[in-house]
Amino acid sequence: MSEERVETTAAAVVLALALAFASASPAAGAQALCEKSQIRLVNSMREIAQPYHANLSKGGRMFARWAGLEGQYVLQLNQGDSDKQIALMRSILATNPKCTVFNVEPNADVVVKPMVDTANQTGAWIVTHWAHNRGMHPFDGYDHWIAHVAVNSEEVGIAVSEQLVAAMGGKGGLVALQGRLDTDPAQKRFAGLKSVVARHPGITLLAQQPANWDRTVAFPTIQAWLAKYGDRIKGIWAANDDMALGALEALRAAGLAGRIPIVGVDGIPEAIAAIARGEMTATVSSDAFYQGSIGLAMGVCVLTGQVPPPQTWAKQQREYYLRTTVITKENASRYATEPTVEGYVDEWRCDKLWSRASGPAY
Amino acid sequence: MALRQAVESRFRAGILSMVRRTSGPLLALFALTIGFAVAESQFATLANLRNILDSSAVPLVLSIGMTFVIRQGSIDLSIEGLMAACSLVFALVVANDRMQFDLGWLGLPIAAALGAVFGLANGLIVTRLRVPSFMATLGIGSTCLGIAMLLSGDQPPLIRDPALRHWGLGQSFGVPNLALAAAACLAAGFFVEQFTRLGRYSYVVGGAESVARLSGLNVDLYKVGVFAFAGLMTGMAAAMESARLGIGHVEIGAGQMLGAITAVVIGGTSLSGGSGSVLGSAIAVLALAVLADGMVFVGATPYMEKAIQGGIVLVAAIVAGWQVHDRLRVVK
Amino acid sequence: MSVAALRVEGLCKRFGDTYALRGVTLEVRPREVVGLVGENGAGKSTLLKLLAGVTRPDGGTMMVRGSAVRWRKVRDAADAGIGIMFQESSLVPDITVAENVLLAHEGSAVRLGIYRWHELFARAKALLVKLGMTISPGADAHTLSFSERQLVEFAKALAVETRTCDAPILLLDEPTSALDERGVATVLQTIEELRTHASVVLVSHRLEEVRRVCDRIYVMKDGSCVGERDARTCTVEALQRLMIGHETGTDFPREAVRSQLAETVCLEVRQLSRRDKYVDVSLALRHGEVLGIAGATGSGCEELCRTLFGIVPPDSGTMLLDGRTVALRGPSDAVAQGIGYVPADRPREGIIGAMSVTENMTLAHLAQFCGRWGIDRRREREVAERWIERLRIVTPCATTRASDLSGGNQQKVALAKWLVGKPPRVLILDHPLRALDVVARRDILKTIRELACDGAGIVVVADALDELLAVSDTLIVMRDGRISARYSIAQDRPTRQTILEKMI
Amino acid sequence: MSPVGPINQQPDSDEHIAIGDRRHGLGTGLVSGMAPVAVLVTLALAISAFAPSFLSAYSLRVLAEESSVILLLAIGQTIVIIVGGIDLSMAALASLASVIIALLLPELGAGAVLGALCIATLIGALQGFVHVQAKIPSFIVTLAGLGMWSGIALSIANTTVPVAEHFEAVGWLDAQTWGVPHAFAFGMLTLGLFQIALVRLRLGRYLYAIGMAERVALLSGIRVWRIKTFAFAASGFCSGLAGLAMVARTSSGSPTIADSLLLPSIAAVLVGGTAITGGHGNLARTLLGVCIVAVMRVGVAVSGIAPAYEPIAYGALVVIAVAMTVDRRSIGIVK
Repeated sequence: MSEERVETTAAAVVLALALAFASASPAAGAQALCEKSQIRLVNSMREIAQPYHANLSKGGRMFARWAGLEGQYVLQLNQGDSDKQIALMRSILATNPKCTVFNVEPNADVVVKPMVDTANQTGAWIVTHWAHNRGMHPFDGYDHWIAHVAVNSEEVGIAVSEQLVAAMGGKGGLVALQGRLDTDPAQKRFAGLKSVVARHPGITLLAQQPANWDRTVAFPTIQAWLAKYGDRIKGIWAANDDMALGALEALRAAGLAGRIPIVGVDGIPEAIAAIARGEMTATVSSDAFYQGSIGLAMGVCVLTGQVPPPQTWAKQQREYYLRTTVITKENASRYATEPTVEGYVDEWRCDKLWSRASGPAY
Repeated sequence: MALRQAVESRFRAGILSMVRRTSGPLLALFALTIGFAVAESQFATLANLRNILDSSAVPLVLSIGMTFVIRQGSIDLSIEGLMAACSLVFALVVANDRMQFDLGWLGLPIAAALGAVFGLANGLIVTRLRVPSFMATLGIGSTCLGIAMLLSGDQPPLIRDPALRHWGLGQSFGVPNLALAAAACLAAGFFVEQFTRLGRYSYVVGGAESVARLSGLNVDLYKVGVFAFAGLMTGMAAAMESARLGIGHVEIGAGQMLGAITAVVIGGTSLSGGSGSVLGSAIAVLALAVLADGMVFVGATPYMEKAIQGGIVLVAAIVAGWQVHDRLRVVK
Repeated sequence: MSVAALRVEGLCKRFGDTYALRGVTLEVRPREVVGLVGENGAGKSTLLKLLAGVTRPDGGTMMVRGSAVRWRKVRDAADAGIGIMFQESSLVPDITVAENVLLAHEGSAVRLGIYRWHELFARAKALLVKLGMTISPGADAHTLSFSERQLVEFAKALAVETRTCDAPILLLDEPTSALDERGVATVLQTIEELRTHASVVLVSHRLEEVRRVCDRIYVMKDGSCVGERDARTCTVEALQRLMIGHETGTDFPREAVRSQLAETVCLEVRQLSRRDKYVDVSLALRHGEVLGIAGATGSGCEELCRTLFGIVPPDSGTMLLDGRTVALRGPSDAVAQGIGYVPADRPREGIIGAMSVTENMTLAHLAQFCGRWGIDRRREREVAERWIERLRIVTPCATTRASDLSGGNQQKVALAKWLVGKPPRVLILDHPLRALDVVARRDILKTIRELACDGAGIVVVADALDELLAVSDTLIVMRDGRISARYSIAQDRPTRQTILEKMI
Repeated sequence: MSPVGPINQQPDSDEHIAIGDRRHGLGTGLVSGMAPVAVLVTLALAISAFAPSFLSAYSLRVLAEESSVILLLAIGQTIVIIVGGIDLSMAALASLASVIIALLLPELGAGAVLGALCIATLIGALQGFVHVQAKIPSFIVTLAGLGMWSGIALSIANTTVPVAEHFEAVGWLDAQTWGVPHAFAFGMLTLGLFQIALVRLRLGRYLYAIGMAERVALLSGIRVWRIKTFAFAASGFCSGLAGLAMVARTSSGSPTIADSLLLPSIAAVLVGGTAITGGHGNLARTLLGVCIVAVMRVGVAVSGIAPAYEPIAYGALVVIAVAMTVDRRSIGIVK
């Protein structure tokens, strides 16, 4: 399909979606399930030593403070241990499970099924992000699985790879730093890169290696590649910003900072600053602050009865792709400063919960 | 005249025995370098040599402290936790985006001193509470990791100090600064090992502790001294890695412990204590760095490296233990 | 009369319930070499350790150059110029000769913890030269030959000289026990040279050497000083008589010596040898016979025991049990063949202190107490109580911890370990009476004879002759790894004097 | 390697060199026996003050579920510590077992579980054999094992391996009947069997004898190498069981799934009162230790204490527990 045709169909889809959301906008006034004082907000994620997860936690805490529930905000970190993430959820549900909302960044795809089952059994509420095993959806009878806010990692991969290829002038060799291969984002983003490379014959993928989402591993890997491929490396693709920044430090050590385009994903403040300085080319932000808080917002709306119970929602309200924004030198200044509550207040309101939905994900 | 000969003979004999003892790791270093150079044309370039020096700087400093500890018959499993805590403290006291400190170069001695304090804790627990060293250091390591997580909070501090960042990344006279720092630490380690009581008595405490006690040496004092010295080196290594990456990171020490132990064992320090030298360990660190770098060149995944390190420690321990075959010797 | 360099009066030391030293009085004059001789267990090494500050006396006084002293640790004795040279090697392999020699006595060679190597080498060189050695102080200790190491140990003891301006006092414990002729000669020659600027206390088994190099000789027996002789005038025989002379009142009643013994040989050994431990040892043990082996430390009898029990394989030679040749790969094979072994070092090798008396007894043959459901505790207790009564073991009950029993009773438990199962074919007892009081000794000897009557072949190794003569049917004497004499107690009636001659 | 010749021979019997035996220790037998019970009670009460329903049936069931994997690891660790060693490779071995089970389940079904358990037991036995025959300290052998097994697990499957079919061969572990989680019941069954073996069987008596005084055991004709190899094999078997329980919980195998459980499982054994120097302790004490560790892990989650305090608590707990229970008489020299 030619370029224009793609544009129009996309517009039509968005219009249809907007109508669907509007019609299904919930009638106010369903009865409240829990008093505000009883509601407990739990943000479950890998750890907070990495900037992306740190922003998730800050977003959640910002929402809790705005909603006056800061006292009941709990942070659960699993240090990259899937079993511990499940264990932490089940153990906290020992007390008042009915009024607990989980906003979960899964450590690995397999974590979603046990956690959702636990929510259903104990009556707790859960919103999951990124991805889960195929073949299960909130609307398949998981009443307590409020929604799955997916991110179309392949789209993200494609978008950021396009930026890299453009910055490389359409030709030359690039190296790729992969994330933890047992997570859907890592696999899908790399698939996106490969499809873009396939479409541009001038671009060759020189080497790829997992660096565990971590800059301390990315640094020596890039150094070795620089030594091996030297100036044949025209671009560096990293599955997340932390690894991209590790690559940047390696380039700085070799005196090449800013001379080789680097792309990453997550849109953490340090990466956006690097883009503003021109040392990084682009990143894709799924807006960690938003991801860290929207799940809790949905939960509060359900528990305070401002929205009807999730099982009555439309399918695309229970599982949708989150709109992501590509950040390049042009719009870097807008995202440079750390966002404040005002930026999200209107998106947390119960009738605007799906403002960033960009299409069904099932 | 006899005096000069005595001194010369010491160093001739000393150096001879040093060379003989480090012949193992030297052989490994040359074999690996030549092997990879043949396999990968770009491997033996100046740039890659500089890379290997740069990536072996931190493990080398760690292996200096570990050599003293293993020579004493003990082990230090607290490296990863200690590095995390010292990295965070270092990042928070120099110019960073979270606290308003800006102590600049003073951050290095602070990180090293903090490492020495944790090392001191290791030593006191082993000597005063008579807890075996692998248990004591496992405990202290875990405690330090918790402290690092507390300090890191939800915003790991980024280091803004340009001088330190240049020190971490830059080069002078074509040699990476961190490699120069590591060489300085090696020189200091060699001086302590060959010219101070702490170094010489670590041979005695490791080789024949009952003789040391009998000769009236304050054995516990030197044991605590060695653990503190190892802690100091670990703190220094944490500062170096933080300056390079520009961040105080909880996982900065991940994977460094097994590498340091492997290097010290290959470097000629027997696990039952009493022998080995920091020079041997340093050469072994270079050999392991060549191996790691070569593996990236060849495209092998980093996971096999961990398995290879485990295998090397085992084989080295078997070879070292083979000579002492007294059927009745009890090994816990 | 010049003040004595070192003088002790009424020195005593207790280990548990036995007296190792019973009031020893002796003195060492400046620039004099004093010999100290006596049977094993006479307290010679214990006395040296008290003088060197390794252990603390339980009574008596010590005077150095006329002033009373009490050592709290080795460093105090060293400060007063008293150096000790132990039998075991105390050299650290990976440091230089100079460091070994001056360990803990570096003095000005190490200032502010920093080694000034040239000064250290100079001081060490001076000491080595003083002992006529040409070893370079810079060489690492592990590159030295065996005799060189022995001489460096000498220099190490002499290093105390640097700590006081007076003449040092050297205590030498069996310096020549593991040396060849050339090594012995150099040691004696070294002691001769030391005489010019130090006083020496020499402990040794080699009476000939002691007589040649010492001025005066003290003879010790059972923890006390039984005589002092001038080395020039007294003969080796006189010394030996003194060492084993008048009875100390612990004569062991000797039942009727059985003239004829069962003919069948239960254990036979032919031309057993093991490098620098023992050479060409052959012996035969009949059922019901008690074979005593006498030998000083270093004579190889202890290593022989360990070989018989399979702990240390021999280099050559064969071993037969009831006529069948056996090759013992380890203690488990020996136990399977019905051999029992009561080690000399009881607390560390004989019994498990933390376990109960019953558990200790049944440890070696536990299989015989296991029913279908694992260990049959009732049967285990029954058998234990039977043997407690049979061996007259004094214990509150069968389940008290072994560490709570007295030395003698612990020894009986270590013995019972081999008796609870089917009767043992061979029992090897290594210094069974060591560190036991007289009553316990007599009791154990009686038990040994009873076991012999039950038909077991028993090998007893000891260095105190009165023990062996009281219990053995035949006696073998070992010296420097070789069997130097064989006696049948009934026929040859060897006297202690003749045995001692063969031992030393 | 420096030749460790005869001259470096440690003087065998220390009798003639009397080394000051500093007899001080924070706990006597009795105190260190009762201490774990006191710690468990105070911890449970403190946390139920924070969260009143902590002692409710539901939360106790979660507690049981939580601790089943640590319980399995702690059983193997106890046996190795009783015989006087330590096994640092258990967690890595459990992860390897989980990867093997997840990979083989589709083809072999229940056979995969047996296969993985056999492999884990063999690896454990190999580590014990090398430790005894080559005279290498057990923590060195198992530290090398930690590196090797996690390296191999990561290179076999550097991703999480979801279990496609035949999950029922493993899934029963994750279910529960009458409110009792199967995994926990399975763990208790294993604990019971091993405790019976320790008390009733000849093997158990030999394990304690070797732990208390290995030299005496050797001279009593016990085949020390065989018993020690068995102890490490049992530890490997328990690692396999832990890997199996992991796969049941997360319906997948992952090369790093159990890595964070090494310290809690060792802490559980030591806090229970089993002495690190060997010979003292049993599985009942370990069960107490596992409860303490589980209450602590849950307590931290429930009471909202910052997650960073958990590693700090482990570090302190391990050091204090060892200091109280180490048997000072038996170790002259602490390296």
